[in-house]
Amino acid sequence: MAQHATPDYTPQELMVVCAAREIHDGEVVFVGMRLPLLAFALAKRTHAPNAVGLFENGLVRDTPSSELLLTMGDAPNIAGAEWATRTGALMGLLAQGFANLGFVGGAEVDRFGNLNTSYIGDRAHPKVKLPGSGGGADIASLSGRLAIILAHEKKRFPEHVSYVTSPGYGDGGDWRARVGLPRGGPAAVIKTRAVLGFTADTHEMELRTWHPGSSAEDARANTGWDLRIAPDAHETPLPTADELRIIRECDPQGFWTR
Amino acid sequence: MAQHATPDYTPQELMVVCAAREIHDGEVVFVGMRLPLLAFALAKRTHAPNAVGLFENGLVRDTPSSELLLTMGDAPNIAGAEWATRTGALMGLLAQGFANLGFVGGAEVDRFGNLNTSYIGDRAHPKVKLPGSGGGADIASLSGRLAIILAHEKKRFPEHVSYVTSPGYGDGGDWRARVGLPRGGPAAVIKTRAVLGFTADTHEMELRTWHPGSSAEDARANTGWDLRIAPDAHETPLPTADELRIIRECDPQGFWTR
Amino acid sequence: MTMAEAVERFVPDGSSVAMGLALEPLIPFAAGHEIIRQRRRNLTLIGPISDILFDQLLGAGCVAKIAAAWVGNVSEGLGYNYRRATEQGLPHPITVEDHSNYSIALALLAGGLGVPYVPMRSLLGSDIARDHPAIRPHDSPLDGTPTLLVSALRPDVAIIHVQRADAAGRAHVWGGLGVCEEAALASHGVIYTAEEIVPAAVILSDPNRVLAPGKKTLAVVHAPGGAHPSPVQGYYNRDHAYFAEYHERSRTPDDFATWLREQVLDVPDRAAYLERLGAERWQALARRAPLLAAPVDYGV
Amino acid sequence: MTMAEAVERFVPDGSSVAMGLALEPLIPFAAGHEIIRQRRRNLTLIGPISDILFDQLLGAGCVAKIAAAWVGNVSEGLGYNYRRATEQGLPHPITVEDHSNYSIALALLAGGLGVPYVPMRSLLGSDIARDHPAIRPHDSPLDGTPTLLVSALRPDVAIIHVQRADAAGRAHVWGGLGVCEEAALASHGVIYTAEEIVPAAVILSDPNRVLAPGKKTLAVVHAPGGAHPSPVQGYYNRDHAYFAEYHERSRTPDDFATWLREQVLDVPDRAAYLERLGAERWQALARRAPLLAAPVDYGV
Repeated sequence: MAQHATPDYTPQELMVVCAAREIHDGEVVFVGMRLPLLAFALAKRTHAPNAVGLFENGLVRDTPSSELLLTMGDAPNIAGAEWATRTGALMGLLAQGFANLGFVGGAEVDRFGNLNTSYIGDRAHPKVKLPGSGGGADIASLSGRLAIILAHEKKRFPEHVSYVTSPGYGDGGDWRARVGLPRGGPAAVIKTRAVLGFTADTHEMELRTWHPGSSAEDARANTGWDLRIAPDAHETPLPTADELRIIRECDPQGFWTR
Repeated sequence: MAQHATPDYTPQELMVVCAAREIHDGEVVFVGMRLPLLAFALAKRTHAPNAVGLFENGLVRDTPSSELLLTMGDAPNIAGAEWATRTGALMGLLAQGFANLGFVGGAEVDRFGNLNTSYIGDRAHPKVKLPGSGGGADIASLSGRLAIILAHEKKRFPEHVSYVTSPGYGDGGDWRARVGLPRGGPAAVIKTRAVLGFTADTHEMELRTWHPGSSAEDARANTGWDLRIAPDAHETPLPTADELRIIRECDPQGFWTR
Repeated sequence: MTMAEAVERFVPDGSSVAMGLALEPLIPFAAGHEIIRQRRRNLTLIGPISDILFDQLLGAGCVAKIAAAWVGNVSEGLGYNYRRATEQGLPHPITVEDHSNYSIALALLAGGLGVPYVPMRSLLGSDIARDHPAIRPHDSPLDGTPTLLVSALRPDVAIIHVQRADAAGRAHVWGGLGVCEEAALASHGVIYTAEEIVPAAVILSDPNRVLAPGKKTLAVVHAPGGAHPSPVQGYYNRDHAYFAEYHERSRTPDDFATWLREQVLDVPDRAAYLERLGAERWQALARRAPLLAAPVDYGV
Repeated sequence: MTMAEAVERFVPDGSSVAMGLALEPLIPFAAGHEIIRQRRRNLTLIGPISDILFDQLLGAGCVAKIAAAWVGNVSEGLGYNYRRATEQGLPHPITVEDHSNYSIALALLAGGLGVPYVPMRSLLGSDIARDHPAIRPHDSPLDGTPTLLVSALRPDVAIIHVQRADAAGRAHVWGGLGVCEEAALASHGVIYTAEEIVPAAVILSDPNRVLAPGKKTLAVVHAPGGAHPSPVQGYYNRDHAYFAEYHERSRTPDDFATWLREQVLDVPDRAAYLERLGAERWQALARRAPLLAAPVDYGV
């Protein structure tokens, strides 16, 4: 390949690159907002030109928006969409199994990939009331695979979240099937310092790659339980110059990536 | 009134006039096809200028179509509609109770206003397979009031229909509430020779008016059970010249009315 | 893709096929005729008011089962082939699953929502719901309201005639929509037959007008006149006389066989069909004057 | 009708009000500010992602209950008034009914279909569904599929900002639609606030673009700029900076009180609001170039 690695990148840029790598060509991807928007644009322009993006306001795009978006409802995201429909119609497709991959962010995620975006502390008297699910819990319930994106701080990785907004693997194993979820579950957790996956059987989180400058020990130290390390864990491949160029074309002011 | 009665009319024209008289001003009317289409146009241009028409292909019109229609999906019925939506969205409004009045036709109707448009004879081995419900059973189930239009032949008025496509009052009384229908029931049966209503308590059909040239006895003789006569039964008022003029403007070739 | 290839690849014997979804307009007669020419068998037909297309497929022996609200000839009344199939088992017996327009809409809605059923308050007390394999009474567990549960329908394929589509499988459709959207979303795939194939930019200029995402599309077929004798808003009007002629010419099996040979089997494709119809008749049906939608600006 | 009259007549204390139904665009801020000025109390707010309008109504003390999927500031994060209300009961305690975007869409869909509920396969295993007053687990009686039943929502009124409407109460809306249609059909009545009031002929020229029938409409209010700082496709873009400013200026109750007086209470109407915003800022948000939908012909 003619691409050259470069060390000159921000943590957010590396997260975008890692997120883009979760998208396979031809897939239907529930994109959502912020970094995944850039990841979708990056994947489209590199290894996944035939990926299609979904947005919970009822949009389907087969091209990324021509301008940086602060919300999925910004006018440039509607212009050139291939379908602008009702949230309910789009989510119905999701319920059928239309989305191969979905992205969500959140405040805290636990050992089995359960995500809390609702209540820190007791639900009746919360310490912090977070904004809530939005479409996140639907994406987590219904997508073929889920990629979770959030900052790597120990407080964001408790062994058990205090409230499961978006279901991951519950308490592990076949929990999703037991509660009746039709498919899915987290495939990747993309953090500022590492990327984690889940074991095939118990569905417990495990370290897959640590970002340059971090380490397996650093990832373990910033996790609220005794984090497993995948047998083939290794350092995260660096972003290529091409990847960084595209991200910077998409976010020239660094609104999301600086 | 400056309108003058005239005896020069066809049975279908009188049926249109009788149907139009069932429409009150400001009402939402599930129109359907054939004679009720003309009745809606006539009512709009006479006593019910603020009535609104619904069609099961997803249309709402506050003006009648500018041309005679052979089907509700004809292009002139879409042009100038105020809403063209999904059948399901429109029927949902019907389920809420949006339609004050609905019109249906049919092959046979019985003593309690139950209508058959499906099977004459045994369902497994029918003597005649009729086309089926279309939207008729929905209109009969969900409208505030129902007006039934059909030819007056004795075979079309059995005491019990062999198959209830569109529910009337079942076996009478509070049957509709017992089976869970949210409202409604037949208010009028408009036939080639008479108009019938239903008693307030038992919901049995009763003769309300007989058309000029017919009589109470004639209506009874052409009914498959011992037909009740309403205490105030009388001859059907003649169409006015204005009513006939409007009908003929709407159906100049007499496609539906000759 | 040609019509022949689309039917060959995506409508195999035994398929469940949703058609006639906008009710009287936009009926995919060209596709239906190709299905007849390819002698498909054991199809399940799904639709609300099917008008004469289902009657033709029945008479041609393509059909094992029908799930519909109404089968006949909308402006003329009964459908003779439907009567023969149900009353006499000719050309062979069929299974009929009776619906109303609302119940078939909700069955497709449930399919599109990925749920086993949707509850309904229509048809309570109707014999349609009695002993129905796909409609079951069940009082609401929330408040005891009597309802009928309408089972989800997920057709193998929906065939939808539209005004215009692009090569990537996105379509604009307008006018009375019936259950087109529900069927497109519920089906495993969609075949569009289109009056015009247009550049993607035309479709993408109005994303609210697009029926369903391109990933649902199996094939796009250019089929001008493909809905005749049913109407296509903005293109041509309904050929009422054709429905009357069909009514007369399908009264007996022999009459129908003659009609079928002349109108379908001996006609290679839709271009030949329109040629047979004659330029004068076809032009008389053409949209007489434009009536343009007010401009809509998606500008940023 | 004026905004003041529409709110006075159709949004009494204690109403359930659906707003912000297209998610981030078309949020009826002008209507919301009038509700605040008229000091409405004990409202139930219904919406998917409400962005900062719900936060403002909460801070102003108008709200008793919220049924929503997300309450905050979409581009900035948390909503401080929402946090104060839920964490500290300021200015008074509120009831929160948590939803997801899909469950709120289905609740409104069920309302529009006139049924007590619609089943759903999302949120199984989520704490949102646990002990929820309006979502109940119930395996499908048809096939045993685990589902959650989402209770119908029927708001007293939906307030929807649209691009254009006519005096008879029919509206054209385009762009991301969110749950606008479901809410318009489920609600007992709709108030449209519109960028433009147009002749009926403009609306009737494109019946597929109409959101709901006129009989559902309570009032049409001419409110140019009525969605600012949220965007209106084809008219103006989102004022991102305004959301950031609100975030900073609502951190404390005192800050918010100052902001509220300046931006809402001391501003008599939307014209004054836009004047206060300043022509330069307002013009910088304006749609920069048209992007017209391809022509659509409804001709006969």
